[in-house]
Amino acid sequence: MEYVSPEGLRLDGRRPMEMRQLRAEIGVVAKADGSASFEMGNTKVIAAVYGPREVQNRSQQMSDKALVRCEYSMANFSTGDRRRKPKGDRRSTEISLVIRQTMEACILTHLLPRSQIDIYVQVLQADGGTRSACINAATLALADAGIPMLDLVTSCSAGYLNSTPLLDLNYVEDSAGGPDVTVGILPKLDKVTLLQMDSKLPIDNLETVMQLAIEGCKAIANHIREVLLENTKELEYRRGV
Amino acid sequence: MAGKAGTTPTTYSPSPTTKKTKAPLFKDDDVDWVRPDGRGFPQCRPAFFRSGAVNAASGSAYAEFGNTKVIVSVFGPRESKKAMMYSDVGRLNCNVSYTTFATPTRGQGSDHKEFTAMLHKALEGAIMMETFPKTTVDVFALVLESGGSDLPVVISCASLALADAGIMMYDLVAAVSVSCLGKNLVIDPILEEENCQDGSLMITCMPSRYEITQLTVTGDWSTPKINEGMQLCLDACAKLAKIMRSCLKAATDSQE
Amino acid sequence: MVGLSLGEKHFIQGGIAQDLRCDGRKRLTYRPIYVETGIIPQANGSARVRMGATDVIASVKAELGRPSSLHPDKGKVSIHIDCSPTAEPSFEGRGGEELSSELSVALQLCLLGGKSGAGSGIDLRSLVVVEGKVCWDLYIDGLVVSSDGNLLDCLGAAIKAALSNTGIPRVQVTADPSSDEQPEVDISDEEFLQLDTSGIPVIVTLTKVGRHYIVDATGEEESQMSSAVSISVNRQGHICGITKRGGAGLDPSIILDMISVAKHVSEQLINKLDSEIAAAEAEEES
Amino acid sequence: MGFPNASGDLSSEMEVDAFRRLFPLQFHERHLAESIRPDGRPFGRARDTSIALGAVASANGSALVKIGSTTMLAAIKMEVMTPLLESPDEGCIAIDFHMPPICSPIVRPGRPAEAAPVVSKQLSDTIASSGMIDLKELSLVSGKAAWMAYLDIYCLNADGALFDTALLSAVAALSHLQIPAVSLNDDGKVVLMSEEDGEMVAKEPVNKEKRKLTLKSIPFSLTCLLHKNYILADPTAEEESVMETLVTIVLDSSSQLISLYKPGGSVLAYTSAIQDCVALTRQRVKELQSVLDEANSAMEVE
Repeated sequence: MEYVSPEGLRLDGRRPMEMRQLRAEIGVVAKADGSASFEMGNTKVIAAVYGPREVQNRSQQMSDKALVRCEYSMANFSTGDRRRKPKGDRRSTEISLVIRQTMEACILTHLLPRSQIDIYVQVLQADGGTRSACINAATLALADAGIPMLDLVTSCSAGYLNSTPLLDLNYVEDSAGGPDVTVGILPKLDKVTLLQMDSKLPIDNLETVMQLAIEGCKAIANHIREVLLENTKELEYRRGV
Repeated sequence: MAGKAGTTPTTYSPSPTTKKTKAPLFKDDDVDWVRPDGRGFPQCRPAFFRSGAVNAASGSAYAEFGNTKVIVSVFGPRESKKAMMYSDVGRLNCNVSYTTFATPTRGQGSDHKEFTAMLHKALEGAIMMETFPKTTVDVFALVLESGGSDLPVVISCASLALADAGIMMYDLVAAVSVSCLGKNLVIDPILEEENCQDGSLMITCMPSRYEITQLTVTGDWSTPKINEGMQLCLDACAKLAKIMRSCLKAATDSQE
Repeated sequence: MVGLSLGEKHFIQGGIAQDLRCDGRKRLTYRPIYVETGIIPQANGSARVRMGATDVIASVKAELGRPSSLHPDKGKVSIHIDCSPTAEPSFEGRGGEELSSELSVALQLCLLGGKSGAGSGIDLRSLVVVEGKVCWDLYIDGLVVSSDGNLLDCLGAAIKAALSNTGIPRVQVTADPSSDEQPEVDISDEEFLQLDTSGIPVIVTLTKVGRHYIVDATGEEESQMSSAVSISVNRQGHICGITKRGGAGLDPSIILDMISVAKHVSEQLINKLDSEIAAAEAEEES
Repeated sequence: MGFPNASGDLSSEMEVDAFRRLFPLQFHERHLAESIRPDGRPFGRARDTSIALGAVASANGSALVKIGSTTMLAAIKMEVMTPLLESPDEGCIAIDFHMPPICSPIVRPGRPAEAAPVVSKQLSDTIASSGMIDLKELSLVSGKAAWMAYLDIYCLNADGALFDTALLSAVAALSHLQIPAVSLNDDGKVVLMSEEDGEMVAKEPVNKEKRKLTLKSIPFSLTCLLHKNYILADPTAEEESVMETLVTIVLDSSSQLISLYKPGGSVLAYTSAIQDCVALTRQRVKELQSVLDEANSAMEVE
């Protein structure tokens, strides 16, 4: 199947290096300590952060740092075919773990000993790149909750189909069986914290695909920073400063 | 032979030969149709209760309304699960399950979550939870055979089992449902009637206190009809409670 | 969990007794309702409804299925609700299942009518393609994103909005339906049929706090309730379902009084909701 | 009540119930020394046994069996299946033993009792090895259709001797089983013949002759409890929990040994003890056979 037309357009009309439309909103769940929704094209996720708060299960308490937990769940209507998905299947356990490890690396957990931070991500619509969208939403929610972090973590995926590197794969491209590289970076420090890839990819191309994904991450970081800034300004305005 | 059961081929229960559509149970405006078991509309099936059916339990009861046969055991008050936090009032834990042969087609014999939740809600208002702090009372019901109005029978039977176990209650809980078929209200419907009902109303109440602990209504009801249905149920509940009370009395008399 | 001090509890109860609640509402006033439709493009219909900090999403998916042998002339509708842990940390893992199933059952009772389909808000007959052979199965999925009380009313409203937003593809029967074989059907991807949603009831939950009852209780108010009765009423003022929550017993006369209050409140709610849905639809189209 | 100062025998100082709960072993041993059991039975006697057939209207065959207060409900539902390739003219029986949470305080919802699968397996093995049922009788159309008999046994009240009661209820339900009359329709599917139009339909029922199973050699069992030199027949749950060594013996109606089962326990079962148990079982088989015959003839009278 042709994923990139001779004119250089992808199935959804994007160019190979083009990202889908980003939309982010802060404070979507009123009762959470921090929350955000993040959209990449048709992929839409919500993240809510509760904490830092008392550790629920005493035996997990750590005296030198905070406990970070994460749960990833998909809504029944999030995919094209309606399916009842049992909670805690392998895929969601794996993604929960990836998100938790990624976020844990950038939260300054040593500043919050004997406490617990819960990150809940809920996928409302899945159209490829849910992993990245979840990490981006979680970053925003953590920032909204005022949890100290080394830096924002942003994530983006890139693939390689029809011998063209493609940024931000959607579901159709993702399920084409080509390589799918998900990268998470700390943009200010310019460090990669997450790198996942499945399927085969010649080692020479990895560099370019990864670079593309990193560029994507940086673009997302800029967007997220703008959103946060705007949100802060709004808060400032409301306070009457 | 039975060892092969693990690799059981798919089975089906044979259906009746003639696929003729069954004559409808009643015709829309026909006021004088007869109920399949010959009862009058406001007439309940004869109710049979017996307490103390299971001797391993703290209290138990068996109820039989026509073909609906239910057995309920009560355990406790006993230690709550370890994971539970301290609570200065008691806990009520319910479970309703069906046998595999309870329904006309062979079922899985699994737990009935909806009924479990309903049973819990119907009973919690009647039990004096503060009399057994830190502990749990377990109410387990098994529907041996389903013949319609299963939930009301389970609830009434459970309250009898609670009384048999000596759990403090404000009053016995009696439950009755009515089905709306066309223009008629029929009380204590059987399975056939439930399958073609237009609406149903179930009341569980504490007759001596004249309080409703649980109420569910489905289908299209006008206000006067709700009034009528509720009154019908409340009257029947009062009668049912009398039968339940006499069953308890007989049990204590025989003990003495 | 709502952790309230004794003073806060008294404040809430006192306010309700004096017909002035914490957020300035009267006992029988709803919070503002925001409706957004068509938010899940993959579904046949979807809506998001917010009442204060309560935020729910409902989606409708239609699939072709076989009618049950008991009711060959009717389609099937099922409702399933999920509670996301984003709304409440205690919904993590399997923690939300109990509430999810309670809400699903209550919504089925209130919206789908009796077993024969009478009193159902959705005309099940309109879902049949070939009698006894092919019908539409509607799968209604709800998701609680954020919860601050009154989930049932909010979900009911979201389902009503999602159903008004639902387009069911027109179906052409190509093969001869008289034979015993399953007829072949051709699903159009251009023409859609709108569901008639005028008969779908709204759910009004009256929460009893002290001696009074209030509509649209917030989470804090719900923690003070002794019992709550959810009544679904359609446009004709007919009762389509009642469920009761909370343990305490109620006198039958109070229930009858609640029913009449609910009927009165439902009129305003239906009008308000209909205009919100219409506005949301208009916005989506523009 | 005074405070006991000697740690030895407290029985004279305590109420009977308290003694029974605190020192169950001593309580039972003192009974045994008097050659009587707490419920008043002599050692070798089993509890009263009753069988009620046809307790479940929605099943094809059913029985409610009580041994003492242990109560079990067995019911059979017949469904049609395509026979397995290796045995085209045989039906199948699937036996399942359930211990729902109502029957005993040790069972809780979602946490099934350990005993249930054990008894299930024992039952299937026993019924298979007894050769009681000829699976060929369950065949309808060779290679096309055969009966699958689902035999489900529910324990309603668990008070010892679970296997004995389960086996008896299974046997009783099988003897009560009425196989429905069926015929083949045009599609080769098996359909039920309803009573009223059975005459009018031209098709012959496929199983005209085979409406009841012939039970060849019926297995009966007795569980005995070995403690020191005593042999107690048909123990209650309390006796089972206090004294560990159980021996279950299954004999068929012609007193052939079908199976013998001794799950661990501290006391070694000597050959002589086993011999005694077999003798007790032999007596018991006669009793059970007559109880079953009575129940069956009572059904016929109706």
